[in-house]
Amino acid sequence: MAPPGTPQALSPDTFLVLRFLLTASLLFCLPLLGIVIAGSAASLILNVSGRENRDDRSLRLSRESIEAVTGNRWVLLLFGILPYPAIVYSCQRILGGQSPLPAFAWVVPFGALLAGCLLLSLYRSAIQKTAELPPAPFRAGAAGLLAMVSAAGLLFLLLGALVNPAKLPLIRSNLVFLLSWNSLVGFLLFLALSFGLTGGIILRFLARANAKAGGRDPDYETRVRAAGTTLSLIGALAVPALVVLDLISLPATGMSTEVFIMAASVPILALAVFALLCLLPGKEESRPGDRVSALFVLMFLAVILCYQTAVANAFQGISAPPGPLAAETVSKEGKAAGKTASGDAAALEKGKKVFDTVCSVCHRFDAKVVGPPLNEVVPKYKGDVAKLKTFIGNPVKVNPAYPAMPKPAIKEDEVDAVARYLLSKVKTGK
Amino acid sequence: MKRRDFLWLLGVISGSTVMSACGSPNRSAKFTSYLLPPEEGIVPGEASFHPSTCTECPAGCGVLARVREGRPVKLEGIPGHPVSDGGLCVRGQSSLYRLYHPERLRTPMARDGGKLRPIPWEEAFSRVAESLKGSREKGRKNLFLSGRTTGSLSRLADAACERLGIERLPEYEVYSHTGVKEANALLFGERDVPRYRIEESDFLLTVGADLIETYVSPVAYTRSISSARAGGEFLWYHVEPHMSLTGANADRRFTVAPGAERILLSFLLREVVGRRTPKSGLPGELLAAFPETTAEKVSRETGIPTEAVAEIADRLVAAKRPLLIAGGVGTEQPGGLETASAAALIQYAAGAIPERVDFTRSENYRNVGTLQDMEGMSARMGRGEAGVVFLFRTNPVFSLPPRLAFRENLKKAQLTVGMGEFLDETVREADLVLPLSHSLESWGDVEPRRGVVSLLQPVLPPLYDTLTDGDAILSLLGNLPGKGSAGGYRDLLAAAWEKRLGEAGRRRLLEKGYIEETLPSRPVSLDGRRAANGLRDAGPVEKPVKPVLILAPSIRTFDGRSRNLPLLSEIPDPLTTITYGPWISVSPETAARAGLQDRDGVTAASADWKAALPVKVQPGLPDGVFVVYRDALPSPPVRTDRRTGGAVDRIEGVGITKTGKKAEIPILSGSFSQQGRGLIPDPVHLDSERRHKRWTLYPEHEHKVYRWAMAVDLERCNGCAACVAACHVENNVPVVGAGDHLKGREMSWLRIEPFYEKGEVEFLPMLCQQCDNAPCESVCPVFAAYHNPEGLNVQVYNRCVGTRYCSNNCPYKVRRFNWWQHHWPEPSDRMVNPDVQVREVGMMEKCTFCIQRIRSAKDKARDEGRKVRDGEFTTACAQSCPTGALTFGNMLDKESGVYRLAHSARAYRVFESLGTESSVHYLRGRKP
Amino acid sequence: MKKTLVAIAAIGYFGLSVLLVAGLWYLWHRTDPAPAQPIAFPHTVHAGQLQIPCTHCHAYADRARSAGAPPLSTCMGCHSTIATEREEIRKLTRHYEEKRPVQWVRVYALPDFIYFSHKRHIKAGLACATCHGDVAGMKRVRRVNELVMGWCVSCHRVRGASRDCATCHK
Amino acid sequence: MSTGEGARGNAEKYAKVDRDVLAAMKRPGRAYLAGLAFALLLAVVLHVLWAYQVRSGLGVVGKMHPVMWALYITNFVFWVGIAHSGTLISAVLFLFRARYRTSFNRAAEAMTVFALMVAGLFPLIHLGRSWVFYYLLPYPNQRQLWVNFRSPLVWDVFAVGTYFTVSLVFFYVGMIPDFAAAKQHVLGIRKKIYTALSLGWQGTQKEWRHYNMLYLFLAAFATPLVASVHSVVSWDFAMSIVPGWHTTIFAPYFVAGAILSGTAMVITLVVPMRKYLSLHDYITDGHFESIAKILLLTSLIVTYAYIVEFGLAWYGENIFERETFRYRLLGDYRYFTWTMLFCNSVVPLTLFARGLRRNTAYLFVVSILVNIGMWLERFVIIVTSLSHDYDPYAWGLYKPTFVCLGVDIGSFGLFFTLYLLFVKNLPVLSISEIKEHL
Repeated sequence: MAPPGTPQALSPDTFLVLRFLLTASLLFCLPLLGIVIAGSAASLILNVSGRENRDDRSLRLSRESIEAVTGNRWVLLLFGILPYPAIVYSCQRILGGQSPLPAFAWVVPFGALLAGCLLLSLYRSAIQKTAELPPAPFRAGAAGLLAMVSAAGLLFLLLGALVNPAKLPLIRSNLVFLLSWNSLVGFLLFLALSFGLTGGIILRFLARANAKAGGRDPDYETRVRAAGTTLSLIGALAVPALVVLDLISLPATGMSTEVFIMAASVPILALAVFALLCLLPGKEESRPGDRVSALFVLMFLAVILCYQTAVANAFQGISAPPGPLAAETVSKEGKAAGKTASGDAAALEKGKKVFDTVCSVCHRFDAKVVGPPLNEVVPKYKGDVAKLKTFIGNPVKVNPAYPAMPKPAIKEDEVDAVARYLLSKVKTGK
Repeated sequence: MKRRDFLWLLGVISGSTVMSACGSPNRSAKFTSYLLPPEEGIVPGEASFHPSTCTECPAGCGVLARVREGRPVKLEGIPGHPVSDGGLCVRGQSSLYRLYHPERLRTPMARDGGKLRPIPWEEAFSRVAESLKGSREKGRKNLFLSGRTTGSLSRLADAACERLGIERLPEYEVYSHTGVKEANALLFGERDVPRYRIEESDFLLTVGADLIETYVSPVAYTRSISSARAGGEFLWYHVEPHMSLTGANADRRFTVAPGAERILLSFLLREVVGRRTPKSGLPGELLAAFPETTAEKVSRETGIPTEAVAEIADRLVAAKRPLLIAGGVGTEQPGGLETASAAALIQYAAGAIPERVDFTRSENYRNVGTLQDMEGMSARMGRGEAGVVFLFRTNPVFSLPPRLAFRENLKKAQLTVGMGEFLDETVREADLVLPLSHSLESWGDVEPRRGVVSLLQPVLPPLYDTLTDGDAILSLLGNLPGKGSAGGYRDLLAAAWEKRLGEAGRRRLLEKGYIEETLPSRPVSLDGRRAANGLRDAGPVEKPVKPVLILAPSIRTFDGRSRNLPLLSEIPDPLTTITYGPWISVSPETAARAGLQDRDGVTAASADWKAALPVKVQPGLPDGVFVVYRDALPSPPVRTDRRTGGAVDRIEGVGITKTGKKAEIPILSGSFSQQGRGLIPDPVHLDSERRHKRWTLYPEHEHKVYRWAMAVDLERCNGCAACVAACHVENNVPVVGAGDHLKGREMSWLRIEPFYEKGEVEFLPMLCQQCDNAPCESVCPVFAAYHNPEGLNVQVYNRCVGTRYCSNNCPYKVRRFNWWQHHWPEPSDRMVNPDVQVREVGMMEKCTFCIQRIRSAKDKARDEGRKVRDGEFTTACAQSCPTGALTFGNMLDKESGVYRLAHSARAYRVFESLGTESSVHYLRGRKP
Repeated sequence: MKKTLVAIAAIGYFGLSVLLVAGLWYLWHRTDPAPAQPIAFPHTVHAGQLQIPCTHCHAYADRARSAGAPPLSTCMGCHSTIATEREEIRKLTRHYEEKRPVQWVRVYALPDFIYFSHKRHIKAGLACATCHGDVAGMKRVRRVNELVMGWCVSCHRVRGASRDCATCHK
Repeated sequence: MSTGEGARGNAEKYAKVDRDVLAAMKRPGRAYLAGLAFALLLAVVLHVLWAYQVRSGLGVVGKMHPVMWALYITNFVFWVGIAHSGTLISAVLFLFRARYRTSFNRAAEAMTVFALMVAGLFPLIHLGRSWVFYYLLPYPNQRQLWVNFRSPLVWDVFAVGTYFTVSLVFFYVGMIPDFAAAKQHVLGIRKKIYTALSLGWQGTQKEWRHYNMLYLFLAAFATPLVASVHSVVSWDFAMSIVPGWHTTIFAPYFVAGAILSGTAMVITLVVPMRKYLSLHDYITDGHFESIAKILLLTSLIVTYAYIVEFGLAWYGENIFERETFRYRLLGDYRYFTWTMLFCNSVVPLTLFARGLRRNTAYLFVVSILVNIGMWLERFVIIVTSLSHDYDPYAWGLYKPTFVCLGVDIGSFGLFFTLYLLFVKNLPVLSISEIKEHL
């Protein structure tokens, strides 16, 4: 009955589980993905400029940043990539058993992620050997970055579909409809957050810069501070605007007050970051890195929760209802009419009509609804039309288990017709 | 907050997108559930039709009221109705504006201290009762004056007056047709207007009778003329002293010197009697009253060329089934008696009675009195003989000449009770104002023609605290019935119908809205002596003093009673295309002599009267004759024709002088000439030789199931503008008022363009041509104008951003732009058709062949699993057209009427050479 | 000095964005998808447990353009005897006796320039739930689809229904 | 003299150029401020009136059935036309290596950009429902609707958009070295801004090489736009079937007209600029003479176009066309038509006289007249054609109201506001090029 693409019935608790699974895995996946993208990007740029104007500090920073963001590659794999299947699984289920996308649409991002990781690790090992990078590994790094970005992009297309289930049938008919303003905005938001976070992480080098053997290196410190601050500021300034755009582009069905509250919290956090970096006095001494990155992680959290609430709202109420549908009842009537067309068909027809319009509200033949199932009570009359008519005509409370039956607003002949109909139905057995 | 206001606050564009992201503004609207299920057959949101009768003028045409959510939103003629047979005139179409008029009386009012104050009904009637008593004691006479009433109401009024000792005066109508009635009384002893069966005749000569505008029953005559024409051999000559819409539509029109009609007719009479076979025995002494003349002399007197006079005579003599109708400006004038009698005698002599001139089903004007009667009444009131004076649905103060001093004399009455719908000139003078319900709120019946009963039934509960005519009169008798229809007059009616028509008849009346009884035929006999004496005693006819100003009846306002309907002032007068404001029509010669142009202000003055009016130069108007429509002059100084008692509907010895001031009157037409552009080509295919194979860059539209098209028969179209009114009401086309009209910003989707070529005027209905290669579509940047699969140029109002390029590029200039946000003043917003969007400010709008009707017809057809049948439905304009000039249908259906017409040799399309491939086909020229 | 300026600018910027969020919330909230009704009618009971077919109360859904709200007499048909003691039912009875029709709050509303016919959609075999969602499962009816043009067009596109503008635009 | 001296001499010259040109950017005088205030006032008037119009509906402007376009579109075309000579002078003359260009190009380019800004405003103002203007933009939306690419109005959106982008870039790129020069002469926040704008320009050989390459490329890229953009604008009319609009000559006719009006406007702007900023050494009468020649040439082309138009109407047997042009010459708007012919075709002929060409005062007057004439040309084309088209019944007369007049004047205010700000804040002459040509 449900049209192609509307999600199949999904028991609420399964849905709940899926939602939180999705959220959790995103919480792992996205930040890591983000810092890998932003960090490697930063590293690549620094590397170029460093080589251009013979500046080994930038080269050092470039090395350290890529090291930092890729960290231990196993960690990266574990948290950045392994959650992916979980995401896919939950998306699949939420989108109604069969996914709106062909399989490759799921595989490609995964492949991209893996490839990205490998290429970046190549780049990383190369840069660890020598700062004067030969073109090949550098290109590898760039390719890796590209792969990562595209993977993230595809991921956000999926999320876009998640918050707007009304579009699913369209998407099935034509993949172009996967594009949505929301996913674009979401992706930009993701990038902004990632850059901010990476900035925070780079700022954390300050500590290391001084801990290094050979005393502190002020030039390097300034360079780090410059790079880190720039990145986090970009993030902090971009985020609020993007959040507003995000709310505009989210479909109204996904909205709820919670969504707005969480969205509102993001700019405030961003303001905190800004204050840390530009306004608070004596920042020269302080080590803002940790706090900045913490704040950005919080923003990530808020945004992701925002999304998962939106998904929840969007899917609320959308799922094939258990109750009978108009169209179905119509067809049912058709069939039934076919069955009882015998004997004094006219009378029975009329009786059936009355039954369906008046009685059927409270009575089923084989089920206890408001009134008792007719298959139990009607036989008591043993085919005595008159008796049944008198009851229907002005009913009295018989069974304490049920509320008293109201006097139906039907005419004498209709009472007669419906009585005959009932007896015929019950006698002949349903 | 509406998006526009938001923008206004910002003053700049930004931000509107944010608003647009959110749902529609009326989201938080309430919706109500009935208490009880609506009765069978009525489905909320679907229209239902209820028969009733139009009371805008005395003609009594049948109307079907389309009702949505309990309020009538459109009136249409009842097909098969003995009077109108499905047609409805411009006034009838507009009469909804009367029902929903903001200025309607809402409660009874009484005058204390000069001001009118609301009072409850009970008090009103008690006042009436006591002052009735009082006047009886004082020995004063109580008077009851009403407009023309027929059927049960008239009888009830008589009964009531009888009971209460009130004298019921002859009814007062401006167009009382006294001349005709008196003549018939004189000759045949029938003081009434007969029914003319034009459809039976093969030659029609009309003398002054404005059949199309107001004469007795315009829709009926219009229909029968067009059916006569459809019959083939039919000729219609018209003789009139001025220029009227009727004249414009006759096959030939002759302008006769004012007052000289009788000379022409007496000549014709002798011709007919002398030459027509079989000879008809006409008493000699009677014939003697009509002096022997020759065509030459007649020509000299009347100003009609000799050969023309001869031709008319020959036609009249030769025709198999001739018919002559004299009336209107032809008979309501000095010498009208002779004119009418001569006409009647010609009818008699030509054997038109009783086949074509039928006194059996005469038009029920017996009770209508004359101007003389009004003089009497005014005089009596002046002498203080009047007690309580009832003024029931009549407005003499507006239309009576000042010399009667009617208004002043009213004051001398003990109590004046004004009963009507509006606070018009007369009701304003009354001491007691009793508001009456509109006929669409009332039970009742009318008998416009003897033997024809037409139903009045309420299609909505009364909007205000008003009483229906019947209930009001009943309440005068003291028993105040429950409001609305329960009890009172309704039961009385039921009984009356039962008695008169029988049970079956009553039911048929209720369901069909009319019923036509079979009447015993009344033979008429000519009493020669009495007639001859009568004519002799009438005395000599004084010669008219030229120049003459004729108070012509207007198709838009009848005798002025409809002038307060907003829509009617919005629709241009067919001949002059003037919408708002009075004007005086001047003949081209006079204008040339006085150096007058359109809009020049002049003062028209006679011995005892003067008025300042702007000029409209009217081609076809004879020199020395001016025309002002009746509604333009309140209380005009008309004389009483002592010989008939009727009014002389003209002012003699009128001179005009230029004031030099220009007056702003909206003349909608930019040019009364076709400028040689062949909009109405002659011969039909003016540019057919210029037609050649066109090729287009775009693929041809393919129309699968439907291709809607329209055929307009210019021979049938008489410019009566009923279609325009129908379109206005059906499509929620706003009434924008004089200000915008002066800027040329009228909104009507359908207009009728008069073009004057060599003294003849032809009418061209211009609506959206639904072009196949529509210039408007290709230029719209947002696809608001686009071509739909059924060949319509749909305008998606809500997509329109208002670049107005489409209108620039439309060669027919049929697109209308919403310069303002238009409002329907409460309560007229209730007549808005819910099936059509009310366009917002800044949108372009236009005709789409009543797409809402197409939609519902298709919906119905789909339920029944078939295609829409030809003639199953039609557009509002085509439906209302009394002449059947408009035919709408599916071009892909080879059997459809529109297909046949569009492929006839008479068919052409306007600006064919532009290659717009329009789907409105015009038909011109008589059938080959 | 310079710093305060920067501070003000910053607070201005971030504050503005917060305000915008609030504004959007207001706009969204004005069209609450699950409004409170004058009488808290539980579809969960009637359509859910009792499984009364939609068309029993919304009688015109398959016959006319508007599905129509049930006349109170329909409600009273049962509730003259059933659950009469409940507060909501009392409200209903009061309405019925005082002949005051109930003013329900619209959940789904189309702008008046749109022509929409329930009949056509039901006859095309659409289930009520396709657009209105699982009403039987909602204690208070909630709008599950914003009736925006894109949504309508999508379905028409997928099902190959007419996409002529004049099909829906008056 | 020794190269050293020569070098020193050059250095002095360069220094002088910097001083003189950048002197323009010193603290403004009273006259300037007064002018700016006045222009600003007019600009505000424009917005107030626009708001009023949005509030109460388009009825407040004089437009009517059948004249649905009038002053607003007139102004749109007018301003787009003004924009043209900017590109012509800077790009085309650059390609032709016309040396006198250097005195005008910066002013002309600025004029282009600002004129386009103003022009871009009018299509929005003239919309009946400007609050849904975004229906006109082709972007993927939930309605799944696109714009009608068959409609000339959509072409406009693209044409003007492209043109604006390109001329803006061209304008900016031309100024980069000058910013670098300027930043040494100013202090405070302006210094910061110029530094940022100069994109760290150092004037190394490498930079100059790249720079010239880019500039040449941009010039080559902008040149065809001169022809294309105004052709597209002209098609707004030529693509319709309105008699008086529907002619093939419109594209070249409009382009010529545009250049004519644009050149005139350049003179109108530069004459006072030169006087007020005392740049006589850099903008000489000779330069003006050359510009005047362009003016003369284009005016001749436009005159030719007029003749062709009327000629076609005369010889063609199309009654609609004929009536339209008869109406133009003898109808209700005849005064406008004759003024237009006088200003655009007769007055410029006087420039055959060399003396007049070198007389800046006279040129100034002529340029004003030509501006008026060209504005009238657009008005006449639009209004007369519309008020007398096919169906005689629908003929009508258009009268403007204070709203549209106010908005039009306001648009001038907006333009001059921008221009005056430019004069004080950016180098009004291309310093680097002047140095080149020293």
